[in-house]
Amino acid sequence: MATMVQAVRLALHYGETHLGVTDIFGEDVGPPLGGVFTATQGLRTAWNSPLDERGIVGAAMGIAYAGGRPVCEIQFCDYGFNIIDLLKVAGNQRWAGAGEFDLPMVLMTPSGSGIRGSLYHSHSFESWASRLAGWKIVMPSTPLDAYGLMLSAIIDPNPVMVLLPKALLRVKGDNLIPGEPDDEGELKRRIDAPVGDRAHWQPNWPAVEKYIVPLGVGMLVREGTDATIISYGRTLPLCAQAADQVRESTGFSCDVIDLRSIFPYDWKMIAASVKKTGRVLIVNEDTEVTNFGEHILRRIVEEHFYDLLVRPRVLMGRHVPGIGLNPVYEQNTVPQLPGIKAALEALAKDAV
Amino acid sequence: MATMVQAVRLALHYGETHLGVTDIFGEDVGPPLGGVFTATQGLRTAWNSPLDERGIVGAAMGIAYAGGRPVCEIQFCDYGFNIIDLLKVAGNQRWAGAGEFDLPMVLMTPSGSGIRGSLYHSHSFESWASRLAGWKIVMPSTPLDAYGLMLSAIIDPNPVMVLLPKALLRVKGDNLIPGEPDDEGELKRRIDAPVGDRAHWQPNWPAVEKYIVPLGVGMLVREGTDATIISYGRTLPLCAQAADQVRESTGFSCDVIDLRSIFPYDWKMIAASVKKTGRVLIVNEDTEVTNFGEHILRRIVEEHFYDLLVRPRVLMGRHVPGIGLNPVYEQNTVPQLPGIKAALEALAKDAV
Amino acid sequence: MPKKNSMPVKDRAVKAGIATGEEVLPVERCLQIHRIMVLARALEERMIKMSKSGEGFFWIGGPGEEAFNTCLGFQVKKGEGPKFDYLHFHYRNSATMLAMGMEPIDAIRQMAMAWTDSFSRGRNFPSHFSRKAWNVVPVSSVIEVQFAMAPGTAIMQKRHGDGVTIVVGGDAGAAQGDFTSCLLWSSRPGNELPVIIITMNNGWGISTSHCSQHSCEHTIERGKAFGIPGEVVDGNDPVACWYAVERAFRYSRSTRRPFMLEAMVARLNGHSSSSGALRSDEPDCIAMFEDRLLAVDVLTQSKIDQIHSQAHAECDDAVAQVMREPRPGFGDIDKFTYSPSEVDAVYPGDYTGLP
Amino acid sequence: MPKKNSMPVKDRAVKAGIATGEEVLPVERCLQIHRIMVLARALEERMIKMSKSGEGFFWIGGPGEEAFNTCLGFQVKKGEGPKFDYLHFHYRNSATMLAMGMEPIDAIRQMAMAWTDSFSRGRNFPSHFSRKAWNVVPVSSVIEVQFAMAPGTAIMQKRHGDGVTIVVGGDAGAAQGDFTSCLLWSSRPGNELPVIIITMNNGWGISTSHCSQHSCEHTIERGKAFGIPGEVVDGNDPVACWYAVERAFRYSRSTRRPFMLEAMVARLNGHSSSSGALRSDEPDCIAMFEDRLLAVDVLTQSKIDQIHSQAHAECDDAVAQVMREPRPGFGDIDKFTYSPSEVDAVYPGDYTGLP
Ligand SMILES: Cc1ncc(C[n+]2csc(CCOP(=O)(O)OP(=O)(O)O)c2C)c(N)n1
Ligand SMILES: Cc1ncc(C[n+]2csc(CCOP(=O)(O)OP(=O)(O)O)c2C)c(N)n1
Ligand SMILES: [Mg+2]
Ligand SMILES: [Mg+2]
Repeated sequence: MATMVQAVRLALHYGETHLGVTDIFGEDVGPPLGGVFTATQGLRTAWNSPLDERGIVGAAMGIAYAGGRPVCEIQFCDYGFNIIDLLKVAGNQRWAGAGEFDLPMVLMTPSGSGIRGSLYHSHSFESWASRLAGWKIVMPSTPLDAYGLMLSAIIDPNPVMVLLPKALLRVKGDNLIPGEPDDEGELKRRIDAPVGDRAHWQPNWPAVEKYIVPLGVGMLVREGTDATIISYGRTLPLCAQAADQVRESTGFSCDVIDLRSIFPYDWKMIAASVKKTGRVLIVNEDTEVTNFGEHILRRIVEEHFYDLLVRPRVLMGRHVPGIGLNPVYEQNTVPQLPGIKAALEALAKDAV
Repeated sequence: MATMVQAVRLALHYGETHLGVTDIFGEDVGPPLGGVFTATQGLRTAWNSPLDERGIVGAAMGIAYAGGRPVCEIQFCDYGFNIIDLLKVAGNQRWAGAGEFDLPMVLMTPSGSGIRGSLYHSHSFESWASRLAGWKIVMPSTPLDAYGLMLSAIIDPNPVMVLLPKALLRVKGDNLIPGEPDDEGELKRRIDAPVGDRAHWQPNWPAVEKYIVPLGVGMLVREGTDATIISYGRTLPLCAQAADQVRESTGFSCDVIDLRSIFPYDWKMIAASVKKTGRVLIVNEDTEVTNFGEHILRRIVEEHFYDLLVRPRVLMGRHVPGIGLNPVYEQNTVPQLPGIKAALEALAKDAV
Repeated sequence: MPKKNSMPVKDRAVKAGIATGEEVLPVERCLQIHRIMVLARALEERMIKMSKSGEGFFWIGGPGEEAFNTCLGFQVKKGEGPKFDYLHFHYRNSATMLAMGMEPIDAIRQMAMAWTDSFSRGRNFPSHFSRKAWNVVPVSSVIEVQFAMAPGTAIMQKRHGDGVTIVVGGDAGAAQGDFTSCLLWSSRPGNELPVIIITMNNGWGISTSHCSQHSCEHTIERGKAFGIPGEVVDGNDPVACWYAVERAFRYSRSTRRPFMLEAMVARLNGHSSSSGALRSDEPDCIAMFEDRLLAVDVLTQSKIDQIHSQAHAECDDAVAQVMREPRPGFGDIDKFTYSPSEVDAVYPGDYTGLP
Repeated sequence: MPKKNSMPVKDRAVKAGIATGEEVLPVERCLQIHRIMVLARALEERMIKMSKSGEGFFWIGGPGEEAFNTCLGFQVKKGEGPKFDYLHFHYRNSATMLAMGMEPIDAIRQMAMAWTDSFSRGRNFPSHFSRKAWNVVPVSSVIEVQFAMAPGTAIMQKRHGDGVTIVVGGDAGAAQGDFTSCLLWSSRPGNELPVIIITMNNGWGISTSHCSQHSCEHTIERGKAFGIPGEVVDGNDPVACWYAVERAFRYSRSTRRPFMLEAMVARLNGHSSSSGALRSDEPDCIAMFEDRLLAVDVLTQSKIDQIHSQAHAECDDAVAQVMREPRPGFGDIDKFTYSPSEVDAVYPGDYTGLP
């Protein structure tokens, strides 16, 4: 099965061959490297930009204004903090400009911790991004979803941000992307650039097919009756694991919702599950002051306060200036499996 | 009584004469204008910078590193969205740098709606700011608090952001600043620059005194027993008014907390009041997705869920790309008195 | 780099006109430019009045920039899509829009915050234009961000036909990094872009003088390190402006490379209504042009007066009409946030509030 | 602008040394520089080994920049506060730190993420220095932000004594607006600042070549529009570097104005451990310098070997010691967030978690 980074590459290939993508660009996105995570290797329309994030976003906006369909990359979301004004303009231009122009641009960027990235390769971006009205924000947790969400991001005529969980980029999926060769080794041989000289390398793309994960639609990755876990990105598989272990050991069973879309989020799915279970655990790894998970909690409290059986819980990253390099820092700064399990067990024990 | 903008000016004067402030700067901060809101008129250390917010924050950091005590201004917080990376570095440098350097810098900037500012003079900044670990963030709602918080911001050896509610900048206070002349006209004659030629104008500063509003300490502006209202900035006086009107008409009485400090916030005051009343209304005007008020709600739900008698409420600005110029937009985008009153009345009516 | 006098000889010789140095602008062109300059001024003055009368709130605009802006507008290759010119304006370009064919009432609708305002539906400040049919991308108040976007439209243009991108900003704004981004992205080796980078140098950023902050007198000097040619032009002289703009267009359109233009202009009504919109005593490009037109008997004073009063009347009528037009209502707040999407389950049409 | 050959005549004449053109570097200085260059290289190589052995994770550093960085370090006016030089480094300045007197073990502690790491307490990547006693402000990974801060330290220095600010970045990073901010803020008329603006031009930003993105070969060309003089120097030649740095310091220290330096350097181990830290075949400044030292019999091969093995031994010993030193613990996560404050009711000391 494809890894998430291969899935993104396949989606971009589909985008430039079937969906009109004109430009895939950013720092080190073009040949020879094809992206620091290899997401853009071998793509026909990929090119290297200057080391200038403001120029990257500005160029994407200009290309989109002029009828192109750009996918730009911010190399790490950690380097996207000097462009918030441009992102705001991209998000408000249609509203402020009487709907004259569409801005069909995609911004993709690796987000979150898990690659021993120290301060500047461990940031989360979704809480910041969720504040950008006019944008749509997605964050897959599997390769197949990455493929389907990337296609939606490209097709949608509005600015869409694709946050790629750094920690999951090299993780393989459980499902084939439609058109993906069955054999993993074959996929690798066909689309991964060789180490060393790549001057004459050409990918041999498999004929991947259209597969859409619509924006605003979550995925119920576990079904249960006793509690609702809401997560996405790096922490999603941990939540699923925790739910499985707790169910195994205690019989306490959970709905585990992979939001997939941060905005718009799948409120129907959340609401239905909360109504059913009355117990809520929200998990993400962004910092805990003014966190997107707190928004979801607010919606739940606002609309389902009287459906809540026990105190709802939110697990998040700590409000500290960064994630340190020594593993002790990361382990204790952002949610990990033991902490998620403990929170779930506590939630299960709360008396009604 | 001094207006808030006069209070800020007096505080900066006290800062440069008593607290070692070395540089007050930003776009149009120096002579002849002394700031687009007049906050920096007549100050000895005020100077004009290039039109470059990144340079402004960078220079403030450098000055602070090198033993100065800078107060820099971002002309409107709406123009502070290309500097988030620098603000993050300012907030993390001590943590990341083993505590080698302090960074005693103050960043002040007008925030929020209420001056018919259209898209780019109506933004709120506190939700973004609250996410900046390593910073302290304050937002006064009265001239005296503006004075006392500005002094604390200057004295504190860490980066402190002073958000000044645009709508309240020209509003007079109910209390004299220590050392302020009793006569309003006199204050104006002494410290407001004349309209027209200012080449030879010099302020005649009153001998204002040290007055500290400590960071992290809220103010209970109304005391009651039935509900807790938590707000700050422009919406705070509206909350106090709403509380008064509802109390008058129904006898339903509220604690009204003026947070004053966004971070660190006065959790003790919030917790004590929520425990007492069991009913909560949080009001601010920042946008409603991933809003600082949602963080406060999360803390309340986390620690006082079982103390809550009824569903808590949060009133915020709408998640739209901006605030339009026609008054119909602003009226219906951010909380106003009627809406706050209605929310309070609904909270009062909720059955226990 | 184009030469100053590269204007075809016939244009210079065959027709009488107004001359600056060796450059002669034909009479008809002068009259056309003059009319738009006067109309632009009348429009701005009417909008300043609106900002004081309560028919509008905030005013910002281009009195003092009419000569250059008009010459620019007349020479734009107007149309929709990458085969035509793209325009990334700042907030003082109303004369350019009028020269391109905008009706004054369009600007007034925005000033009056009417729902009929086709640029922003009563949402944005005046002179914050947006018109897809003419490739005028939305103007934002954020100084200089247009310079980050301009290379993007030019990237597309380089692939289709001979359109160029025009980006305009003030002198103080050139301090922002985005100005340099524009120079850099427009001059990538082998990927040079057809961008005309324009600074309207009025010597001020609100209350801060250019010379107090900038060691270089002209922003075009910044282009040299990037191999970008440029020219400084007297923005009060429509003849000089016409040919400077013509040279810039010719160079960028034909070579597909960037060019810089810097117009030295006046800021006749101060920065904006926030600083009173008071009339300054800087030179007035319209009065100066009229002196020249009078001197060669191309216009009489009474004809000039008539042009002015017609322009004012047109603007007054427009205001009167706009006052009768609908305003936005409560239900309009969300509109135009999103373009309809076939892949969005929550917002298949427009934004409709929280999910 | 300082002249290339403004070195005092006596230095050039009285002592034998290594010459580049007319510039001669005395033997003792050469040996001192050589020793630090070798030590810096040994340190980086040891840290690369750590990144592969699991004693550390990520490596980034300065192999190839030793000649310039060493010459820079020896000439810094080292001390604390605005009367001394301030240093805003990028992540390849370990040789500068060693020349200033840093012990290799200090760098290794950071590489090993030890609690004894005085630069970041095991939090930051290697070569992210921070030392208040030497005015070395914290290095961040965010490319080019140091260029926005540098004018600030220089503003203070201009008021106190003759200290200058040194800011260092890469060639690709000069594309960021902050590079221009530094030029602009350092050259405000009447407020010129003593900043030495250094580009270490290795021709690459990760995998992207300088010449594919930048129309100007040298970033110092960007200074001209701001009236900032500058010089390009062969960063592989310690003699040329020494005098170029000397001229830059002399100019900035005495005139209190900015100066630009661009060192053409190699990137001997690629960008970082993420790209394998593999040895490239670019010219090696140490080997080249040793050839020159050997040629004039200042050093013998066996002496050179001894210097290298001493340097390696010192680094090996340091690693061994650091491996016995404490690591950060769970309770250390909040530390050093806030400086104690008399006006903070919640955090009078350090940060202690949510209020
Ligand atoms: C990023 C940003 N910072 C600050 C402002 C506030 N502001 C509006 S206009 C202006 C001065 C602009 O001067 P200049 O670029 O010379 O243009 P001019 O108004 O003189 O035409 C400032 C500081 C803004 N709009 N955007
Ligand atoms: C703002 C920012 N964007 C992107 C990166 C990722 N990145 C790290 S180093 C680098 C290349 C830097 O090239 P250059 O400035 O030439 O310095 P060099 O590494 O060659 O010394 C990039 C893109 C970053 N650290 N910061
Ligand atoms: Mg100007
Ligand atoms: Mg480089």
